Amino acid sequence: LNEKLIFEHSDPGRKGYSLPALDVPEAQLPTALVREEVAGFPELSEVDVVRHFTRLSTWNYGVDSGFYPLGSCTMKYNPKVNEAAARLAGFAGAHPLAPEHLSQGALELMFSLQQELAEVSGFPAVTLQPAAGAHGELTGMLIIRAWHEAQGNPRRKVLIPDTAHGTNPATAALCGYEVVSIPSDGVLSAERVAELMDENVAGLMVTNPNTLGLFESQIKEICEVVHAKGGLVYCDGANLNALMGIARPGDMGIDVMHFNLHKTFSTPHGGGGPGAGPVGVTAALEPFLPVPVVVREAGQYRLDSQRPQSIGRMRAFHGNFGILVRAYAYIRTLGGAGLKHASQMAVLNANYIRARLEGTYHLPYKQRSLHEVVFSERNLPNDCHTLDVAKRLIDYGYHPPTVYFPLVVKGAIMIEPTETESQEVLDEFCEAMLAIAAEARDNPELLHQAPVRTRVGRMDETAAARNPRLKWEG
Amino acid sequence: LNEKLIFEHSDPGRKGYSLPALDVPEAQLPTALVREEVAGFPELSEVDVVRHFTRLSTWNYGVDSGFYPLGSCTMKYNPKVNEAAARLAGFAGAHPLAPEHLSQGALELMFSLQQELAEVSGFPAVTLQPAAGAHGELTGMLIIRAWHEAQGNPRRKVLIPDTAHGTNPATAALCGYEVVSIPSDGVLSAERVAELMDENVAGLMVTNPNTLGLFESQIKEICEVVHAKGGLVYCDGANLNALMGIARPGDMGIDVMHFNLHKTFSTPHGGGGPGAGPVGVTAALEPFLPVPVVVREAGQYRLDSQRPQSIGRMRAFHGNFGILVRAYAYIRTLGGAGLKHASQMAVLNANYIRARLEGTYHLPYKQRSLHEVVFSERNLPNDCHTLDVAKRLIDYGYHPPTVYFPLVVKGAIMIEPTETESQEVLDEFCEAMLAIAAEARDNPELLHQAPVRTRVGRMDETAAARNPRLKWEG
Amino acid sequence: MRYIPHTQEDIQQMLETVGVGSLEELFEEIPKSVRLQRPLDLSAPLSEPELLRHLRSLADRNATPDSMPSFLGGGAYNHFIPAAVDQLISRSEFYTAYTPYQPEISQGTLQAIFEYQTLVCQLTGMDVANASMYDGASACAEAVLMAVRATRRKRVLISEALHPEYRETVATYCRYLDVELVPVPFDASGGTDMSALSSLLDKETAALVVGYPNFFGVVEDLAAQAEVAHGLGARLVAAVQEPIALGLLKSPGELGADIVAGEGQSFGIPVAFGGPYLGFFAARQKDLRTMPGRLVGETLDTRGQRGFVLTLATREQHIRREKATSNICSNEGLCALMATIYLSLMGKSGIREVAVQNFSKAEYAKRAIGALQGFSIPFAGATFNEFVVEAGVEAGAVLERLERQGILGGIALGGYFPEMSNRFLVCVTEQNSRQEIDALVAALAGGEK
Amino acid sequence: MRYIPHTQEDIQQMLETVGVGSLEELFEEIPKSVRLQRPLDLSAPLSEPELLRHLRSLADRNATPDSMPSFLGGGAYNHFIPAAVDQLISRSEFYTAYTPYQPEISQGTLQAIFEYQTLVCQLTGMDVANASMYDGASACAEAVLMAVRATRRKRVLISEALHPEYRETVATYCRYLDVELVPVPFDASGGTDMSALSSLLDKETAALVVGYPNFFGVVEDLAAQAEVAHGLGARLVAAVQEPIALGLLKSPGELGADIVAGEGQSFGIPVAFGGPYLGFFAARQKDLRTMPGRLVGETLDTRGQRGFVLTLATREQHIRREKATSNICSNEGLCALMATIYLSLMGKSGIREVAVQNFSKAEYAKRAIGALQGFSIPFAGATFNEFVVEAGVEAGAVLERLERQGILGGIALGGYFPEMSNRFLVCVTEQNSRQEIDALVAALAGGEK
Repeated sequence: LNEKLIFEHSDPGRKGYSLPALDVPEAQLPTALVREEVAGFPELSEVDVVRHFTRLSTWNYGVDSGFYPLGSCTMKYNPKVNEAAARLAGFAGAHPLAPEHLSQGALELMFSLQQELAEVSGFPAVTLQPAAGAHGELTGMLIIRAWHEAQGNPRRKVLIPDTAHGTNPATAALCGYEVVSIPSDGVLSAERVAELMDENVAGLMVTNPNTLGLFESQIKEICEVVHAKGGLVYCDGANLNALMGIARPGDMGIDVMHFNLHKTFSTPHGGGGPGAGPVGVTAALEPFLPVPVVVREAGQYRLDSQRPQSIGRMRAFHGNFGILVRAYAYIRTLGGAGLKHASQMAVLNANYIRARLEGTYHLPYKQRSLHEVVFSERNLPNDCHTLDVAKRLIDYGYHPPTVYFPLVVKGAIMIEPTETESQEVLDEFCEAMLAIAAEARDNPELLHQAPVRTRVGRMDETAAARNPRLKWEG
Repeated sequence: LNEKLIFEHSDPGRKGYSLPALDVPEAQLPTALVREEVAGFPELSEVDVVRHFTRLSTWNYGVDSGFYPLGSCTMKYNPKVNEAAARLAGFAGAHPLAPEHLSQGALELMFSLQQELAEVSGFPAVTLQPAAGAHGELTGMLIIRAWHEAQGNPRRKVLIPDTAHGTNPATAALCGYEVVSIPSDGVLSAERVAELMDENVAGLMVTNPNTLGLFESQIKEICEVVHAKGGLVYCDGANLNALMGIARPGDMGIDVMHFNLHKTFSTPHGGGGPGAGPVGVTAALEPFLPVPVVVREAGQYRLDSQRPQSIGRMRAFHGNFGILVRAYAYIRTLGGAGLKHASQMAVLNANYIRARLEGTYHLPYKQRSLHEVVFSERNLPNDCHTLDVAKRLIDYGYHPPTVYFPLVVKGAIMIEPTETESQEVLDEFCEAMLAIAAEARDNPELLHQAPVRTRVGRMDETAAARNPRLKWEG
Repeated sequence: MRYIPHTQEDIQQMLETVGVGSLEELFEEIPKSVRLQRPLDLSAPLSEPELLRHLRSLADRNATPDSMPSFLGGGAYNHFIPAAVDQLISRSEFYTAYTPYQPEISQGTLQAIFEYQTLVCQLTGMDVANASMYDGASACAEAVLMAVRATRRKRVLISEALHPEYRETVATYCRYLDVELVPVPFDASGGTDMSALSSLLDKETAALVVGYPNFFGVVEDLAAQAEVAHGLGARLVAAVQEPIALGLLKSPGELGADIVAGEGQSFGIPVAFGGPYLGFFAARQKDLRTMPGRLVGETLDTRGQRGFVLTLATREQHIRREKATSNICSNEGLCALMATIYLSLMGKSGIREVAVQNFSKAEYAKRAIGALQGFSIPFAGATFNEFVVEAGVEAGAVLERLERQGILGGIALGGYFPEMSNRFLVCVTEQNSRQEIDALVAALAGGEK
Repeated sequence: MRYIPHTQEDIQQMLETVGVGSLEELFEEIPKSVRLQRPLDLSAPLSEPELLRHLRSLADRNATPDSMPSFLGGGAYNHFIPAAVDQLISRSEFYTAYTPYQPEISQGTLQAIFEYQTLVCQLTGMDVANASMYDGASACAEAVLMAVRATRRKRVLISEALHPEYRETVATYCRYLDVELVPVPFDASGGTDMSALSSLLDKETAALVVGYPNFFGVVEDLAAQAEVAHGLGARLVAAVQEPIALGLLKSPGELGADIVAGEGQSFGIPVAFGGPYLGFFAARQKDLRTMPGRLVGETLDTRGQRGFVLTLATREQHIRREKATSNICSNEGLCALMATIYLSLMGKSGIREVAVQNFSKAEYAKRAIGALQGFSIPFAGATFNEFVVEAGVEAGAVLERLERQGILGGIALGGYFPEMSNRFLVCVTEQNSRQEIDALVAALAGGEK
């Protein structure tokens, strides 16, 4: 069924709110400061609003709707108790500028989470302030730059493999660095890095496991190469879900890493945030962390802002606290052995999908996969492409994998199942993938026309970009 | 998409729960008392369970999904704040047998709700104990019988108009009464009642407005007729939504009435309960109310069970308290004028639908409609019947009206819009009804094959009843 | 008013379409003589924030296990409810829907009820279960009426160890139906007295009703009771007030019960001052057509797909009217869904584990209290998660003392059994930590502080 | 583990299919030298009930407006959140979805963002708005970078009356980009000093950034500032830390702002100790292609139906990499949805009414406090729902005294402005009753109890 825009439901005089009667005299602002009513604002009853958003929700697909193998996004199950936890009145109602002695519960939770993330990652110091992965990247790269500045030379360039997320180069640019792209062959070789590494290079940004789902097996040597020339190594922690309890970036020689709590630590993605992107650093970099940092002194927790070498503040207040609560709840629920088990099952699931599909879909890189597996469109016949497979999967009831990324694989199909999916779910998904491959051979129109079971078909994205309509105009 | 039964998702060894470790020694029951594991019980992870019920929910249609004009069911909007209210820890966690001085909030709420329902209905005394409308009916008719018993003669018969809900005769039977059906011509005449009323008749059960949406305009005379012969009048309060602030059953001569909090007072229907069916009675009948009754003494509230003439207890504890909280919240939100406005708009909406459809659909009774309007299938051509119209409405995105009830109308289509629907919604619905009437004329197959947009088509109900499969057998 | 969308302009337009000049005119069929001539005398409306503040202030005046450790049971139990339950039942497609009369757009509710019926059968060991009833007490009353229908007999034996509020409810339902209710005493075990039972049971007896476990927490000997009852053609009705017990105890079906009626509140439903709860009801195949309540059955649709419908409605009031097996119409659908979700999460091992925890913790408490000077455990029978304590002094005074120390120690039995004024009922669930139990024992031992 | 469905048997079967002998073998590409050789040293796992108890005990150690009347604002505001907001965002189709890359199964999120963009434009008086940013401070920093891009100038004037944490964030973002940040002082009105501004603005200036209302709650003269800025080709950035004000104040767009960046927390999002919040961002059509952040646009599908897609992605990092307008990827989608629902409920009259209530209550408090012996209102400018109080003595001591009387009276300004150690910021919203305000005033007047 169709659903109009909220503005199209509006009727003058309708109300969806109630407020107590004003219990003080109504005051008057100077007229010059006062606006007219907000033109175009909707006017609806509560039931109108509830139905509108309820209906809109039915056009969406979430992890609770079904399998969501979006590569690099770690769409694991979002535990329900964590939602309840974040809504506890003492968390949801705590003001960020309340006195510290009246915020001890919140501060203790943050301090504990810092410690736990430190233990999982092998970094001695962690900031919880960044609001998202890319925000964490920016924080981390600013720290690297600040460290270089403190050494007296900020340097000019940053090395980034061609498999990296687009946020990596964008972040380096925001720190005033030139980006040097490293062509990789699935994984990065220390040799290749050594060729590019010199005293003009501030550092290297890697993702490990990388976006092909492969472990950067020379990571230790690579870090040594970078360090030898006075550089630092940044790790994009998007794929930490492969490594918990198995290996720690801090032990590999990496200097800075961000976490995606909305990936590895099961906080919901919210249709595009809010997430949280804490950053872990080596002891040498700790003085550069953004302020404030939560510290414990004599059993009391406080916010420390007196850090002269800090890069400063990345946002107002202390971080996406509501997300931190969920991640903390997740870690406390699984414990150390549970986190390791999660990573093991995530990797097992990815390898299981790989084993079942490898004969049918083309696998460009043959190294052992970790938490995700990347196929290419090479084996698809009859002008069927990755996009067609993705859209056809929708008709089978699945969210498509990530497609056309990483860029180094032509028509990449990047599948990350996560550990919360059962063998049955993976089997059904693999059967759908195999059926689609058969359809591509025998009945390619099914792919080209897909999806047909959704409320809308494929969108004219070109028209959208050519003549942007970015708001309702009445 | 299909969704298996929960048992079909099960896999031995999977878990969806967690409990703290047992912190006392594990005790042993005598082996003879101990069962084997519960054969057939499902074994699933939390995500399996969450997805299962999330998917099942998408096959349902609720008030939040759209217009739900189910006649006689008063499917009004269920306010969201009331849901939050019922979940407050101090309500959800209060034990029914906790000491009264530690339950004052709950008892005050119940006492206040008793008073409010008394004011709305015109009955001086109200019990909140019954769990549903039919339970309230039973409570009310037991009170009537108990009163007659106290007068020395229980009498034998109860008069019930042919428009009544099936619960009315079933309830009378449960009180040991024979049912005498009164043929009515839309409304009941005092004359007709007088013909049937004698000293063997314990009373009359009426619904007002009745199930045709018509006000029983001779109600006062009818009550007088019944009273004159020593009988009592019971009112089925299912349709109270037409009358709030406009007329009170207690002022009409009625002796007993039940309320449907899940109709008139906006508590959600829950897919078939829980509801609540409080009962209001005249002062003469108050001693017969079920125990316990909430009373106020010296500013304190307590549960009074010392009532020797009481019919006894209708269930354990004090009523569907969680539902009472929602109804109380509703009444406190609307206040007296708001309740009257709700009834006015409910009646306006029903009359608006009537006005728009009357030329096309056959209207068997011409009196002014109140909160609902009943059409018949008489004008439908091409072997199209009420059922076909109902199913076709589903394809248009609506829940069908109540059909084939009341029994006195052949192929009844009973539409109750309630006050929470806007003119726009009613217009769109009426246009759908008119379009369906046109389809019946021009393309009747569309009706006969409907619904086509749902996950399942029409069901083989005959087979279901002939060879009942009432559980999963593996 | 945020719940009513009509603007003044809407109202004018609609009145015109209807063809009346005013709202008043819509009510012209209501005689002036019965019209209310004044405004309703109710409190002024509250805005949403005011309402919440007011309700919070009421809610805060009730004790809860979070504010005060509690050992209250007696038919309403403090069990942990996984967060997933509330989040799933809060989906509006479930909670704002009506009874699933239109199966094409109600398969969610219907399939869930079908699953619920199956779970109830598995747990009780019975053949068929209905879609729910109001609560344990009224389900028990319906069971008695069903036994009367099925046997065409009018005499029913009721154990005095059955929950007193269940007994009262049965009495109310039977009041005018010419059914004779005969109490059967309990013995020193706290279970139904078998010799009294044997002497009271006769060929006119429709049913024997016992609690399993009973009000004293005692596990009745259902097998022996079934044997006696069946020997004389009577039905055995097992009333289960604490169904967590069925995770550990032999099922009533296995032991010979003919009807199992119980309270499902323990399965994911808050205690909520006594409701809404969940009456569950199961029976033997042979009695199917005399069962009360809604039933969901499996069938096929026109496209050959599996689906579910309300079925066997010819037993029900909206078809059979005064000849129906019950007058029940709406039941406790959403509570049945809560139980279905809860049991799906707990599953085979969870229902066992939670039962073992309840039993073990209650045993721990029972032994410790039984060993205290001045207290004893008067009943010898095996118990599940509740047990009776004999205090030697007035139980009310003991409980008040505990209350002053911040503990809700149990339910005084004198109100239900005048001869038991020195006794109280203690319930221990998986929610009571050892620390809480130890505190209770210490408080009992310590006397007034 | 209830979140991981694998049974031992599943694992064995899957390992066989994969063709490895053990789980360890799956990780063979990870060199031994970087493997963790010990278990992670984390606390033992908690069951769901233990977890909730633990978290409740932490939560209970934070003050909230329910436990203590609060006059804290400063960028995080205690406004009423209608219950419908949380219930709608709790629909898992919304909150468990990812960024809407696949429009065919993401129309819910996409249409809601399109509505959000529209609401932001209407409220700010601007042409285009993005799909959200992290918070007000980071949105403000992005606005500065955008102004730098759009003007190709590197000098930015920042009002010292802008929220200090916004200023710090802007500084961090600009740190290594060769942007010169020049502070502009405020005057006795509490607003940006216009004469200082005129002298500091030059032809190299990319932008002027002011708060609207500013950190002191003062309503800046945007029109005058726009005139000066535009005269020299600079952009005016209005940073809105309290957007409820926009229900009453002239929109920044109407007054000439070129970019509006703000904090949307006030629109239905809990204060939650500082996050997650909602950065909103709006600009002029002419600057569209230099805007940061996601954009949703309207288009048609293959069947000719209206639908929505992410668009103009060529500005973004996943396409443009180091040449992108920002590195932002995931934003605050669910918070944008909360704001959309909140504003839909409040609507045209609600946003005005709540703004009037905030303003009127704050004025009531301001006048009462200003009239007290020993206190004064140091800034003369019109304020919205916050104002600065001059105590004559150390503000921290005054606030501690209020705290002992159960009131969170405001935010001490000495930490942000060393010269203001005697001043504090008081915020009054529609949630503060007159009674609370009177209590605050009385407590201030009363001195130490």
